[in-house]
This record gives sequence, structure tokens and C-alpha cells, in this order.
Amino acid sequence: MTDATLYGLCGAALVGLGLFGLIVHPQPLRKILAFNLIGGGAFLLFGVVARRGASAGLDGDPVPQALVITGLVVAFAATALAVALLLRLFQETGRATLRSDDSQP
Amino acid sequence: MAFDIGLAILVLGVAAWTIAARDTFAAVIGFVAYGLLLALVWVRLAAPDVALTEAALGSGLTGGLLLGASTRLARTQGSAAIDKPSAIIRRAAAVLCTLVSAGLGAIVLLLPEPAPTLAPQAAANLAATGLGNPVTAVLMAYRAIDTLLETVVLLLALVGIWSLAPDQLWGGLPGRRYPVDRDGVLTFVAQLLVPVGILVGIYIFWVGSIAPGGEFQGATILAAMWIFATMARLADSPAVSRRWLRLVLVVGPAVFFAIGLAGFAIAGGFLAYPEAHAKLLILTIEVPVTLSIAATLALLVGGPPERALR
Amino acid sequence: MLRSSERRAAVADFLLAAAGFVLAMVALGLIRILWGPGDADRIMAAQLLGTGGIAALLLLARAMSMPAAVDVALILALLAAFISVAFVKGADRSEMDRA
Amino acid sequence: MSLALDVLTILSVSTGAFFFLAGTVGLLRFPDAFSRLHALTKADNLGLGLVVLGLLFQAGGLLAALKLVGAWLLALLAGATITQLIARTARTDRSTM
Amino acid sequence: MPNSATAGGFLLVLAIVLPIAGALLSLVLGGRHAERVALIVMPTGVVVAVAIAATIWRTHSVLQYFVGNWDPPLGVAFRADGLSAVMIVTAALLICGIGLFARTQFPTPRGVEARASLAFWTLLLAIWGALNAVFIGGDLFNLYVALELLTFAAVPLVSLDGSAETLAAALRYLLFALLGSILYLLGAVLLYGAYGTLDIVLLSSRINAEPAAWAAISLMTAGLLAKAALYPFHLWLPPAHAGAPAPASAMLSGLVVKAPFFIVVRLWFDVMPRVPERTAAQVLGLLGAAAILFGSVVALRQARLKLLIAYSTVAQIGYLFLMFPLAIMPETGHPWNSVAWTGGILQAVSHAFAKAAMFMAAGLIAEALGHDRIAGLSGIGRALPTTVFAFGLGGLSLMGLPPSGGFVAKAMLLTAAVAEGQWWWAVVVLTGGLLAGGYVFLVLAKALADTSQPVTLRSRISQSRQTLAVAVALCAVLLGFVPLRPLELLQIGRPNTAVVDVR
Repeated sequence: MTDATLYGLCGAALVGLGLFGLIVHPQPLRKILAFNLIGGGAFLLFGVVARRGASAGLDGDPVPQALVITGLVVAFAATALAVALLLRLFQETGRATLRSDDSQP
Repeated sequence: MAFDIGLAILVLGVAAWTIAARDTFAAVIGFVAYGLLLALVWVRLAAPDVALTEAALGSGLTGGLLLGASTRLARTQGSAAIDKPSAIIRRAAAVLCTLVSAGLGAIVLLLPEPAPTLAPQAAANLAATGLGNPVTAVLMAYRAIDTLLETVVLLLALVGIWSLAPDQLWGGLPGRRYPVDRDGVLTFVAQLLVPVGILVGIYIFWVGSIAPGGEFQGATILAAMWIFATMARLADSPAVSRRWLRLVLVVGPAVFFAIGLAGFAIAGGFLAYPEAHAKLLILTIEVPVTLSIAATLALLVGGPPERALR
Repeated sequence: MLRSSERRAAVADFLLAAAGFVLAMVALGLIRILWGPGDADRIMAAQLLGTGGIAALLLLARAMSMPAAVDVALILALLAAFISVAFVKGADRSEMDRA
Repeated sequence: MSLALDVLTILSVSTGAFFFLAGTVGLLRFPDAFSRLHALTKADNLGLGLVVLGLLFQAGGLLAALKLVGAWLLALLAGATITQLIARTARTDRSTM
Repeated sequence: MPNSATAGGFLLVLAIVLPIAGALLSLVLGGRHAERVALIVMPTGVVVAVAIAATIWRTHSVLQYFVGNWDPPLGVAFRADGLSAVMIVTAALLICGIGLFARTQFPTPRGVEARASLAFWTLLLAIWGALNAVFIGGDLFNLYVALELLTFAAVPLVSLDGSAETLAAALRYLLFALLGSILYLLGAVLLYGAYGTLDIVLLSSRINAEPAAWAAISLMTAGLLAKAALYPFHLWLPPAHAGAPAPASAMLSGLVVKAPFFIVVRLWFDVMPRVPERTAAQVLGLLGAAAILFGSVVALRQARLKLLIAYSTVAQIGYLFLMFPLAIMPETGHPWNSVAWTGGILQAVSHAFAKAAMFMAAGLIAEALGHDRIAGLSGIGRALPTTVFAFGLGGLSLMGLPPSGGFVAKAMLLTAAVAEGQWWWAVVVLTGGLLAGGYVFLVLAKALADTSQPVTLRSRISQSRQTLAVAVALCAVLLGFVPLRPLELLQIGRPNTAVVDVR
């Protein structure tokens, strides 16, 4: 097993862990955290693909690496928007949960 | 290999902590650690550009944002316990997620050998872009349209956040005013750190054309320094209604669009660069884009207007 | 006497091992900290992760001949101060409300 | 010459690693949060300093050396800030600690 | 498929650049100018959309553009086939209708900038650009960025009124959308890892029936279903679409949920034409059927008009996914020759117009009455006859009664179901139509009921806005005159060489 494969398995496990958190945590902030965990795992898988594609004198395929950078920035924007919504909701209602009668993703 | 196994276990452990921790603040700390360790992983995967982004954005700025949020939500923790899903749902979720992980893991093991790659093509066309860093070439030339749309994505997220302001506060200043730094420690640190940080940010942006680094990483550092300055009350966010602020936010994507459209005339296509001037044009795009992204990122952390403009 | 290329490789291996050792120390400390009851313990996580992470990155940079990893460490060091302020403000949960 | 540098590197980095060990042991053994924090901060910053020193022997140029030292100084600053801010927090509000 | 950029390809660039540049300009100029910019971009955008469709129709081939002159797989391609053209024109017409409709609702007072107005006009243009980017995206990662663009433009529209309920709805919408994005991205990662490209055309020639491809398509489809709100991922939709201001609801229900559906179509019919999977298609159809039945039944039980319409969207989205089991492997010919393929796409288009018209009507009614409780609608038919007429016309299409686009679409799905012996889908289509008849009738009966005392209107509703709602509804009706057979325009760009019979 190569290093890349090792981290690939790590990424796969991270996706599962994050998904679990996303499903079972009722608080939106924890869901946001879990979403970022899954993102980390997915990007890691992409990094593994990049690493395996090392050739032509490059240590990795630059295309997936660039896509990960784009993805990280998008994930940040998503997190910021979600946090802002959550804080506003808290300001308006004093609670930071989506009611239990509204199911969770 | 032993190093990598240890690192992988550490990453998984921290991730598990982030999910399992009772306290939200503790979970966020776990997440910051997660981002930091991922930066190490990216170094190990020979992707320093990504490592820079992960350290600055994934761990740093996201961490700061979430820490701030968990602070403001601190008082709501008790109520959350009521909404815990039932044991059956938890068990079903665990099974589902294990299956997903196992499936993904199996596919990782089954990935084709030799791996398909665009590295040779990216390297072969590097000269035409005038750049030395292939990752920057992907971001600014080969797939420039993704990057262009991404800058717009950031702006839209900001418009979305601003639109959350109560009507009477529209046009006001984002976020709360940080408390006065009573004994001046923070002010002192900020006065020392912010100039250094700005220098580092510019450096990271500048080397991006030849070495790992670039606009996103540089901009993130600049944004962090701005936020730091506001924390220490060395500066305050401008009101969102300021015309100059809107200009700063939009100038990056606007120049990107303009040069992209000029490509029709000078290089025969949208976002195409004539080979002789490719590097200059890319740099002309990158400078305002870095400025815009830095401002946008900082304001994304700042949140909607919460103080009326006096 | 080792040849120079072999010696270089040996030094690189040593530095990698040192990075692993530092990380192991960080991990041990983290376990203590994350179990710890108080917020002060958690704030220590910032310190521990910051210095440990920087050390590991610097060592990796040399071990893997990847100078850019030093830049990563530099960013980390820069943001460590930023994050720790957020940490402290976060731990001091009443500060924001008082303001 | 370069052999001597390598040896210096190994010595210095080893000592640095030892201090990291010491910091963690302190963290595990000391009873209260403040002594833990102080032990950790001092030991780790020293450890990082020694690691940086060791790597300086291998640094290729002035800029590289500058960046190494810069990273250390910034880490010191971060450590000092934390200690200060925590002390302040503790002064104003004992109960949160 | 041509291997280079085609003449007229620059139109595709314009389709994205024009609205997005407009959004940026709106943000900078702010205040009254945001609306003006939108009003200038709207007709121009329609011209571009029609030009794209006309070029495709005239040349009978795919419009293609390689951004920056970098050929895929290194670069990103824009491609517009007949399907794209139909969607682009639909989006352009509907955005214009909604934009004109929204003018009185999001006015800009002189001197000061209004929060909701600035956000609305900026986001309207951004949604348009994002939709076009989705419809012409030829690269799976570029599509991801386009989807995010769409999400970030759509979510804030939900909570434009700032109430606690809409904030919660927006947050839930965002969480679902983010889950969807990340699943989609995971699939894209796997595809790149296995085949070394994200270009749809290149992928379709490299992809094989193997675990990586299946896993990738499953993950991406699941993610897109979460964004399209197909049952059981529908939970976020009703509060979000019912809570948004009426013009925003019209955009969200009419157009935004069609984008992920469109990408599912791309994945199943363009990326994977050689890896058809009957069982998986049956599952999609089953979810669609569940959505139709569940959404319609719940819609019947709603007390509020906007929620009723939102639940009806849940049901109507279900119809879209009936096309998969019916078209994925017809007994004869290619999937896109089947009436089911045409029916599915026609359903997407006619629902867009019909649902937008109904939300507009509901918005006007709510404005006039100050509430949208169905029980309190008595007499509104006399007070706002044009509005109620628009609602009824839209309802016609939902029920699948002639003459309407909904009728043609559902008739095609029925024909396909019967012809292929998959009669159970026919039962679902018919039941769904009956239930839709039920909830539309419920509203109309109330609205047209005779009351002794005349209704007092809170505010006067301008005739022009009512007429706009009717005009949009008429588009759905006009689609009813499309002949009941596979549409030629939708065939353009469909590969004729794709192997259908792999087993």
C-alpha cells in the first residue's frame, strides 16, 4: 500500500464520520462542522487522485489540486453563510436549533 | 510510512472528537486541529499549494469564524439535548455511514493503475501561460472560468449575509464592535503582527506565479490580518453602503471579466491570453482579484450589518 | 564513511522521524487537553498544536526537500496568534456580552 | 564541513524534540491549569527554537533562514499572547477558568 | 460531436457573462440602479437566449465553446444542445416575466438603498447567470461551481423578509444544499480518479460499467436529488418556497430546482449512456412516484395557499423523475427518441411556467388580503378575477388537462408507460393528476364561492401585474399545442452512435 492509498482510506473514513455527524447532530452548528469534515475527506480523496497522477516531472496532477483550492474557498463561503443565518436565527428566536418537528438532513 | 500511518490515525482521531464532543466549543477546537493536521497531510501528498490554502482558510479563517459563532451561541447548548435523534436513527446512520466509507475505501483501492493524469498536459502548456507554478496555471489559465465564477460565488455569499440585516440597520457596519482592550496586550500584539502578516500575505501571493502560493492563500492571510486589526480595535469595518467598499469588492471579478472579454479581441477567445503577454495579463487580473477576495473573506467573517450608520 | 547522497537521505530520515516524534507528543498532549474539564486546558491546545505543527512542518520541509512547507509553517505561526485570540475570546464567554 | 553541520542539526533537533517531550510530560503531570500552561508554553517554545536552530544549519539561503526564524518569533508571540490574555481573563473572572 | 469550438460559441459566453456582470454592476451602483441594470439586462438576455436556440436550430448541431481556447480535458467546455436551448429560453422568458412582476414589490425609494430590493435584483441576475452556466456546462466541476453559484443566490431569497420562520427555512435549505454539493463533488472526484477527465463528452467515451462509475453516479445523483428536493429529500422545500416573497418563490419553484434535475439528466443520458441501469432507473421512478403521491396528498391538507403550491412542487418534481425508468432503455431506438424523454423535459418546462404563474397569483392574493389562508379566500374571484384566472390556468397544467404543456407532458409519460408495459407508472400519473385536480379545485372553489359581503382588499393590485401572471400561465398553456411526439429540437446534439443495447 502506498502513502497515497493510505490517505485515500483516511479520506473515505472521514467522509463517513462527517456524514454520521451531519445526520445525528441536531444543532446546526454541529452540522456545519460535520459538513466541513466531509469536505476535508472529499478534498483528501481528490488529493490522493492528484498524488497518484504524478508524472511529467510534477509531484502531483495540478488539476485536482487546483480544484481542491477552489473547493476550499467555496466551502468557506458556504460555512460563512450558514453561520450568519444561524446567528440571525438565534438573534430572532433565542434558539440555535431547527425545531424537532422539522426533520434534519 | 510509519509517519503517515500515525498522521492518518491522528487526523481520524481528531475528526472523531469533533463529532463526538459534547461541548460545541470543544468540537470547534477539534476542527481547528483537524485543519492543521490536514495541512500536514497535504504536504505529505506533495501539494504545498493546497497545504497553504488549508492552513490559512480551512483551519485558520474557518476556525476563527466557527469559534466566534460557538461563543455567541454558548448559552444555547443545554436545549440541544432534547432534540437528539432516537437510538434507531443513530444506529441506522452509523450503518449507512460505515457502508459509504467502506464503499469509498474499496474504490480507492480499485483506482486504475497507472493513474490517469493531466499532469503532462498541464506541464506541456505551462510555457504558454508564462507561469512557473502549474497549479496557478490551472487556476488562472486552463480553468480560469472556474476561478472567475468562484470569485462571484464569494460575492454572492456576502450579498446573502448582508441581506440578513434587519431593515433599519441596512447600510450600517458589519458585526459587533469588539470590546476595548483594557491593558493593551492585544493592541500591542496586533501592531506587531498585522504589518508582518500583510508582508507575508503579499509575499505568498507574489510567489504564486512561480512557486506554491497565490491569490487565494495571500488574500486569506490579508483577510485574517484585517480581522485581527478589528479585534484589537486598530480598525473598524466600513459600512456596507460605502461605494468605495463595493468597488473594492467588485474590482477583482470585474477586471477578470474585462480581460477575459478582451481575450476575444487579442487572443481569439474568452479568457484566452496572447502567449507573449500571458503572464502580465494574469498578474493584472490577480492583483485586484486578491484585493477583492481579501475584502470579501474578511467581510464574510464579519457578518451582516449590526450597527446603524450614524 | 557515508557518501554524501546517502548521508543526506539519512538526515532526511532522521528529520522525518523527529517530525513524527513531535506529532506524537502533540497527540499525547491533545488527548489530555481534550479530556480536560476547563477551558484553560482547551486554550492550551492552541499553543500545543501551534508550536508542534510548526515544528513538524519545518522538519518536513527539510526532510522532503519541499521549501514551500516552510511557508505553510509561517502561515500557521501567523494564524496561531490570530486563532489564539479567538480562542481566548471564545473561552472567556462572557466578554462579548459585557461589551 | 557539511558533515559537521549535519551532526549539529541532529543534535539540536534531538534536544528540541526532548523539550517537546518534557512539555507533554509537564502537561500530563502538573496538577493545575496554570502550571500546565506555563510548563507547556516554555518547553514547546524552547523545543521549537532548537528545531529551528538545527534546521538553520541546513538552510539554503538568507531568505530561507529568515523564514525559519520568523516562524519561531511568531510562535513566541502567539504563546506570549495566550499567556497574557489568559492571565487577564483569570484576573477579571476567576470562575470561567 | 464536433471536436472544436463552433461558430456562435461566443453566445454561450454572453449567456453567462451578461447576467453576472449585471449582478456585479447592481451591487456597485446600488440603490435605484440595481433595478435599472436588471431591466436592461433582461431583454438583452432574452435576445441572447433566442439567438442560441436559433443557431442550434439552424445548424442542427451542438453549440460548443472551449474557454480560453484550452481544449478539454485540460480546459473547460461550454456546450449547448437542443435540451440546453429549451432550458435557456425557458429561463430567459421566465426571469423576465418575474422581473417585471417584481418591480412594484421590490421598489427602490429615492435616495436611500433598500435592503430587500438590492438583494433581490442582484440575486435575480445571479440566478439567471448560474442557471445558464448549468445549462451549458460541459465539465462536471464547472457544473459544481455553477450549482454553488445558484445555491448562494437562491438561499438568501428565502429569508428576504427576515422573519424567524424564513431564516430557519433558509438555513435548512442551505444545509440540504451543502450536503448535496459535497456528495456531488465526491462523485466527481471518483470519476476524475478513474477516468482522468471531468469533461462530459470525454467521460462518456471512457466510462465503463464498473464500481467506480456506479459509485460516482450514485453519489452525484443522491446529491442532486437533495438539491432538487425529490422525495424523501423534500423536507426543506415547502417552508423555503412558501416563505420566500412571491417573485422569489416563482424563481425557486419554477427554475432553481430544475437545475439539479437537468444535471441528473446530463449524468444519466450523456455521461453514462453506455452504462444504463434498469434497476436504478426504477428506483428513481419509484421516488418520483412517492413524491407525486405524498406531495399531492399533503398539498390537499394545507391551510395556506403558498404552502399548498409548494407541496404541489414536491409532487410535480416527482413527474420529472418518471422519465428515467421510461426513457432509460426503451425497447427500440435511443432513449431520446422515446416520447418519455420529451415528456419529461416538457414537464420541466411547463411546470416552470405554470408554477411561477401560480406563485405570482398567490402573491397577489396575499398582498390583497393580507394573508393567504385558503379558508379566507371567499370572494377573491370576484375581486381579482384575472389573478384567479392565472391561478386556474397554471392549475390546468398541473392537473394535466388540455390544452396545457402539463397535459402533453403527462400524456407522453402515459403513452410511454403503456407502450413499454410499465403500466404502474401510468396509474401514478393518473392518480397524481386527480389529486392535483383536487387541490386546485379546493382553492378555486373557495375563491369563486359566492359571498354575501364583498371582500375588502388591503391594497390595490395593479392590472398589469395580474396580466403578467396570466401571460406566464399562458406560456404553459401554449406548450399544450406541441405535437404529441418526440420533439426535434430536443434531439439536436444527442449522439446517434451511443450503444443502447449493452446486454
